[in-house]
Amino acid sequence: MFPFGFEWIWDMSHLVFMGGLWYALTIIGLGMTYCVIRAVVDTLQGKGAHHH
Amino acid sequence: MKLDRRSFLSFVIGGAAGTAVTPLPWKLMDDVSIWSQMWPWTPVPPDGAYTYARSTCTLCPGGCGIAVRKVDQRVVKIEGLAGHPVNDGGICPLGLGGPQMLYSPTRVTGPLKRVGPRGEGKWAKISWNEALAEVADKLTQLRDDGHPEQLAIFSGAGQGTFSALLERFMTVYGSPNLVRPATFEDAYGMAVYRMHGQQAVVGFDLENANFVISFGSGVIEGWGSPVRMIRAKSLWKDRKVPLVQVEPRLSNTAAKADRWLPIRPGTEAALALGLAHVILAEGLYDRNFVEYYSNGFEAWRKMVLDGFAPDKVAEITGVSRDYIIVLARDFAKAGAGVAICGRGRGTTPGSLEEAMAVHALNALVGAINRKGGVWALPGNEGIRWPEVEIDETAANGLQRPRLDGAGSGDLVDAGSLPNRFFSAQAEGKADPVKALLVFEANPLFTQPGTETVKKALDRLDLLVSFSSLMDETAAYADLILPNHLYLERYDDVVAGTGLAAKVIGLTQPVVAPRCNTRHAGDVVLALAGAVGGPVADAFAWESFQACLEETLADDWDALSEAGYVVRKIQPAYWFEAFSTASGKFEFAGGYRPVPIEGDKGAFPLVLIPYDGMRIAAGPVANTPFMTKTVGDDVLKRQDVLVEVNPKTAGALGLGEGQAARLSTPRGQARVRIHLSEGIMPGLVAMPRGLGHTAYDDYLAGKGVNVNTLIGPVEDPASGLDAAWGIQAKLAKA
Amino acid sequence: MSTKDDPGHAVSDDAADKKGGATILLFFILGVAASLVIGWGVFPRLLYSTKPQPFNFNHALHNEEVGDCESCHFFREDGTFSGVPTLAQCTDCHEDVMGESEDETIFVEQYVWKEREVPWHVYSRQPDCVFFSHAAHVIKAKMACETCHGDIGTSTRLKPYQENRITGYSRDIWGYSIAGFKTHTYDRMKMDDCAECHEQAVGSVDQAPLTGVVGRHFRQEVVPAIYPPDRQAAAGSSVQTQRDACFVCHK
Amino acid sequence: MDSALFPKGVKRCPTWQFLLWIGAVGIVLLWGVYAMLLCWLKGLNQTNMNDYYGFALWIWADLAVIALGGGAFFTGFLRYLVGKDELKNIINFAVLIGFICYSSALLILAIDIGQPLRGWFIFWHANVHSMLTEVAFCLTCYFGVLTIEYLPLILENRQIDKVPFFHNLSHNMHEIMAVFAATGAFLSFFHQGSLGGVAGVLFGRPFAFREGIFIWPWTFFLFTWSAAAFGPCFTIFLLKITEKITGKKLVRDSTVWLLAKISGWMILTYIIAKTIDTIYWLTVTAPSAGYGVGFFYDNWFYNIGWLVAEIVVGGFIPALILITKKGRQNPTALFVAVLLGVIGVSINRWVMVLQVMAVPVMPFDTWALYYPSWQEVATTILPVAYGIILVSLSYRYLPVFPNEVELNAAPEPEPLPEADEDVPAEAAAAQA
Amino acid sequence: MEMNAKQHKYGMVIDLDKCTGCGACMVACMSENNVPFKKDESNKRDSITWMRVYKISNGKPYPDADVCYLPRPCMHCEGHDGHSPCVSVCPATATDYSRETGVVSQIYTRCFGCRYCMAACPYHARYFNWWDPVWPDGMEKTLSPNVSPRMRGVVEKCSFCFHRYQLAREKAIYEGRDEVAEDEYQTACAQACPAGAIVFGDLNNPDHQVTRIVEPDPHHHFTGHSKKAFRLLEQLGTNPKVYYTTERQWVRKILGQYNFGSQAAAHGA
Repeated sequence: MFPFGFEWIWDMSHLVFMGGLWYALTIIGLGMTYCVIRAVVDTLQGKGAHHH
Repeated sequence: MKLDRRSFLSFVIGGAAGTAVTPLPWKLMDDVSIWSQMWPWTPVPPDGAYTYARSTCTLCPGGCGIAVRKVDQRVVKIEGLAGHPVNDGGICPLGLGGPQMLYSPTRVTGPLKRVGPRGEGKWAKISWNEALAEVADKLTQLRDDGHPEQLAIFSGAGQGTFSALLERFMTVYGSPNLVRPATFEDAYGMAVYRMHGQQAVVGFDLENANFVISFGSGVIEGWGSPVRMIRAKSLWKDRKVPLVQVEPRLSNTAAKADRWLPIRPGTEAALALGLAHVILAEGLYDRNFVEYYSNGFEAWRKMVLDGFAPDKVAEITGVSRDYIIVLARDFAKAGAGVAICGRGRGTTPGSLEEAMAVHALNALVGAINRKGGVWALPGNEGIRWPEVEIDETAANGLQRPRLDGAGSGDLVDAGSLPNRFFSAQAEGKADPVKALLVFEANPLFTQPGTETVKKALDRLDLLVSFSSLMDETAAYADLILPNHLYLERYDDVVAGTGLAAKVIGLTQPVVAPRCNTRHAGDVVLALAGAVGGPVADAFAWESFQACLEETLADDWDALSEAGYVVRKIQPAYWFEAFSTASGKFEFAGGYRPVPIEGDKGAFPLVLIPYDGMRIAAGPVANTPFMTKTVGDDVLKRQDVLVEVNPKTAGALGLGEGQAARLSTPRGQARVRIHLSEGIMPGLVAMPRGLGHTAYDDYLAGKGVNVNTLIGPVEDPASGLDAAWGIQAKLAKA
Repeated sequence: MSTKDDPGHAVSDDAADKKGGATILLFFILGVAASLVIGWGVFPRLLYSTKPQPFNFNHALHNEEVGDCESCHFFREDGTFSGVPTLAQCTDCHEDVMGESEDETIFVEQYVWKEREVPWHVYSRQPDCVFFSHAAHVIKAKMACETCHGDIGTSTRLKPYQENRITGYSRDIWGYSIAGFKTHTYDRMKMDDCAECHEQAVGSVDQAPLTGVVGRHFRQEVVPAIYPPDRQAAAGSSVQTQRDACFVCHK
Repeated sequence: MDSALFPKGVKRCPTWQFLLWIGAVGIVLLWGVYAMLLCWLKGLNQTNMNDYYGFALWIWADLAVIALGGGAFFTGFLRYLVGKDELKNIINFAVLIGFICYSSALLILAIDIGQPLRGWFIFWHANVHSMLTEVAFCLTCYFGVLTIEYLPLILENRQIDKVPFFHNLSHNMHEIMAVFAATGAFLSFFHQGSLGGVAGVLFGRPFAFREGIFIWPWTFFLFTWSAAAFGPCFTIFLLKITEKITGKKLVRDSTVWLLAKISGWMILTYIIAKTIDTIYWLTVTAPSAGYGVGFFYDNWFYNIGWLVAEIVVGGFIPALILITKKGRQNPTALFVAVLLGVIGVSINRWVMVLQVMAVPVMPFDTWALYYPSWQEVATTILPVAYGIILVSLSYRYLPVFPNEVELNAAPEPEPLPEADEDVPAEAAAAQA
Repeated sequence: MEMNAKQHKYGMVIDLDKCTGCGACMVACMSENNVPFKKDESNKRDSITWMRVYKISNGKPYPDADVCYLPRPCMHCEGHDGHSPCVSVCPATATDYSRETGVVSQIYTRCFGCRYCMAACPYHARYFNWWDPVWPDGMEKTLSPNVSPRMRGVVEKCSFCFHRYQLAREKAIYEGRDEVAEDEYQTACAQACPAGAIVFGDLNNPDHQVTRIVEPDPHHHFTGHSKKAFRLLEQLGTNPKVYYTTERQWVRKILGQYNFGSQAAAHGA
């Protein structure tokens, strides 16, 4: 799963497969971090507290 | 600042976030996995030094050499001893089972005394002194009453020193009732006695034969010495030596044979004579032998020519006329052809006339005492012990006739007749036996007609079993004086059932005794000592081992070194080969079919027991591993499957795997049907060796003991059990 | 809960929210701190139980007496390794109390005379699934005992044996540093540590393709050139990992 | 009394009725949980699986729910990437179904493996050549995506939404949902495919083995395709049932018809490809390994009927109904079509798992049939019960169906839940 | 593909005409490899026997019926360049093909019991531990330390008694040798077989008996040159390393002919 894992080999199948995997994980991770951080900021700015 | 719900929540979230960057979750996850890889309840075998100990297997008469693999003092595996004359590295499934027997929970862990009714399984642990005293008292009492003959011994021990020790004991004690389980060797031995005029052990030089006819012998299933026979079969395959298997069922041997010759069970003798007919008619027999070394040829010849023309024989046996002729020619012309008999493993004697017919057939082609033929070997000589002094009590006891009537009347040349012994005892004939010592045997399981045997045992005052494991007879005994297991004791094995050479193997203790057991030999010595007088004097040795070393003096070193010695034996020269009146080979015998028990009307089918190679049917029972190898066409859950021809089953409306009730005049049992094209229509075949009531759940209650469904049929000519089947009935269950 | 529109409220609410936000953040940090203390400090102490050895054994002393490791930890005729000496070996010298150390007395009285094997806790005991050949490492690869066993040979006291409460294994296998750092080869003996060394000794062929034309070239040209003869076959023998095949170290 | 939690302006059944309903389903759930615990504690001897049937009911259930859950990624794909905006009205429901399906699949896998405690080895010690590894990874990741897609819906619960942080969070997530959806689609194309690969690569099993391109057997693409095709059928199927039970109209017909139409064309194209693949396999692939056409269906149970049921009954028929206007706009026909579709894809997954095991391969081998133990059945029903409960809760408390209020605008003013002021439906919708 | 000289390819050739079906190989294997056993082993579909002897009948009616016994260990398929049916599908790299010995290994502690390999193996050579292994009180003493006992929930299979190779190699190293001799590494089944029907050795070594009998042909996927030797399901491309020989035509017919399932009744034993 990680390059330091026993099974890891720097070959095509690993690059393609794990590449795809980490790519997806990164997007999901970054996406969520963005949402959370921005939610925190918004909240501290008092957004979304009440609807006028 | 107040700790409200939100603050708490965020505390928890913070905690979770923080924990993720500590080793806690990850190390736990890892350790739990490692735990799952080494669950505490999965055993880890301790390591140690690996060693191999040489010994000899005693689980069957085969006498194979074994190499016992040990880790420190644990026995973990048994392998065949490479280079051994009998098995050369090969080994059978039973022989491999040693470790599972050694460490079996069914071991008898020490002397036991029955409390409560027989066979109920309630025991009291007693000391060896108490146990010995119990037996000694009875033995002394019987002699004091002047009835030493009321002591009987049933011993399945081989031809070794221990057996000689038992004979010596019975002689000085004064009882003629030393009984052995009878095998085809008894029948063939009697045939040889009648035709050669001497007591001899029969040996077959099969490795050098170039054409073999087997009259139902389980060459592969364990006839004679199993591994040796299987090796011989492979040898034949390489040398293109034909094997013709004559029997109504497609056994493993039949499947391996070059020709399977299905025959009506019980008519084998007729076929043998039919073959003789062709050989005589076409003058293919060994003229030289017949003219110079045989007697009674003309009369016998006439008998055969008149009564056993191929057509007639074909009618009797169901074998095609033409093939009888072809077979006879091939057999006679082969040059080194030999015929063997003894059904399955040969654990039932069979008809004397069958043995004589086969032996005559061998003689006809000159296969007597020649390379690749049948050899008459001198009996168990070699043991030279000081003569015993017999007191009056003993002398009187020995005068009395054996309970089985062997050695007297018209059974003068009979050795031991267990079937008659048990029936006589059961019927309470005059002068029944009061005490019975059972060595290396389990008659309550292995003898046909279980009910009769049980009755016989019920009439005893004292039944003593010397079994290492809790078998049926032991479970029914009054006392158990457990013997060491063969891996824990000394013994000598004279290998060579059917072997054309004498191989003496030494069984050595490879591990210290696991339980509070004693060598049966030592127990016999102790008992003799306790009885005292001349009985005690006859046994000067301080231990069985000492006795053994003295007995095997010349070979002892070689034996303990290599594990075996080979005694090359030359068959006797013609002038000394026969001790008959004529000094020649006597052609004799005829054909009177052995009757079958039961009424054909009520029981239209015939049940024949067979020996399956993955089921031990003798005094030694299956190990869990061996039972595991039994096919699902033989055993399904707790039910045994009987082999039935689809035609027969179809007529009864029975299908594959269907449950059915199998009944014979002797009893009935629930079985399942296995449709097989490999069995003659009208027959029902059931394996021997299943249906144990003793031992543990890995064996007990699986299938049916065929001996409860079949009984012995006495051969009028020999008094031996010649039963080959019993009338039976199958019905849907 | 009211959602009535009231500016005054709104303002104070905002203030409250800001304060609340700060509080929440504070608790968040508290949570993090607490978990770090537990995870790094408390947990490792709980995970291992410390078991005393039956009695102390002085390797250094024995080394002087008998000279080298091999005289007690020897190879058997069949190439297997004897490992921790059995009582029988010890009693060759120790059939009676030698010297006046207390441990010696315990040993002789508790074990020699009672003929009981000493229930040592073996620091280097590997899981049952591991096949380790001392012959291959010590004789063939000429490795020093210290490489895996550390300096125990020169120690005068046996260190306390720490057993993982969950797995039942010695801490020496997983390593003393809870973070998993190691400074010596013998600090840790998990599979990856074996693999690490095998890579250097045997030469890992990670990147090398072993299939197809290239693979054939690699096997026939490269391997014979760069691997010691007895390791050529093993080099990247595993189809799955291109490293040593599993059965090199597993049973 | 729980009315404060309801979405604005909707009507829900009384609490006692709801609890009764949940309780009833809960009993089934507990039965399944009991069976699950048996399997975990006593081991897989609780099942009727054996060495001939290493893969059985559970693996089928996995493949089936994942195929049926395909509605989520495909609808998402159509809405966010293709831009079929109309579908926003059903996307919530599709996501909900997908979430249920995938969480169920993961649960079943966790029961199915012999060493659940080491299940994570499949990630840590991954063998990238194994289709199962690909399945595990994509499955887990995509489940994460579904959670992310489902989360905002929860946060939109009227009470939770009042918490500013959660309100903002869901708001932000909505904004970049397209990114997540795209990732989800990407992952789905792969794991749906690898599920097909699982069977297709078994070159030791002539019934399963299919040729293909590069490392992917044709089943790889057929599985993705079929999931995309039949997933929406399942979404519609459940939608119709939910509407029956609630007695409400929840999604505009136009939306349903659009989805049905797309699904129909997908099924048609898929089933044609599948037919070609089957013919090629029966006439080229299998014979080259020495297996005649009749061989694979030469059994009283596994007869040619299975093939017909899968391709004709479960394939062409629903396809033809759904692509015709009259067909998909007729409520009964529509329902029959989606039902047949669901059955069809389930049969496909069944034969690709269980018949593969049943067919004798060694010359002297015989057909191996198997029936599941009650524990297997219970654990397979478990997800169904769990799904029903989750749908019920979501329907009751979350704004799953944006159009519900307007579609069910009652003629006479209905009594609104107490402590809930009068806000017009439009406004409510606007706030959402 | 040709490997360098040090590479072994251990394989087996079984003479079906010599095999008597006695079952010694099965027991020897179980005893050697710590195979567990249950009270009821009559359901052959959950009964662990690394080496299993099948009983094949010619399907003819009495009296022309005939049977043949076929011992079936793990075939240690090489597939194409080591990608045997089972090895490449294992998601956790718990099974592996070794180019050094040609043995397909199974690491029980790595396996987490997904059973994909069992689904992939057409020979049913792989077995799952449906139960916790239990030895009757005292019988755990028969366990060999050379083979690790398996825990519930993992797959196991024949290893060609690889631990014997490990031990033989240790001995060789100790005696300063590089190579393990033919007789030093023999499987338990080959060693026990009373009929001498099983021959085991290195198919890369022309001097080994197994090679002399089989004469494997590297250019035709190692199919036996000698018309006698053939393999089970060769046509699937599994490229197994266990060969069979027989002179009985009907046996060759059944084993060579593929779609035979319905006709020949087989009984696991």
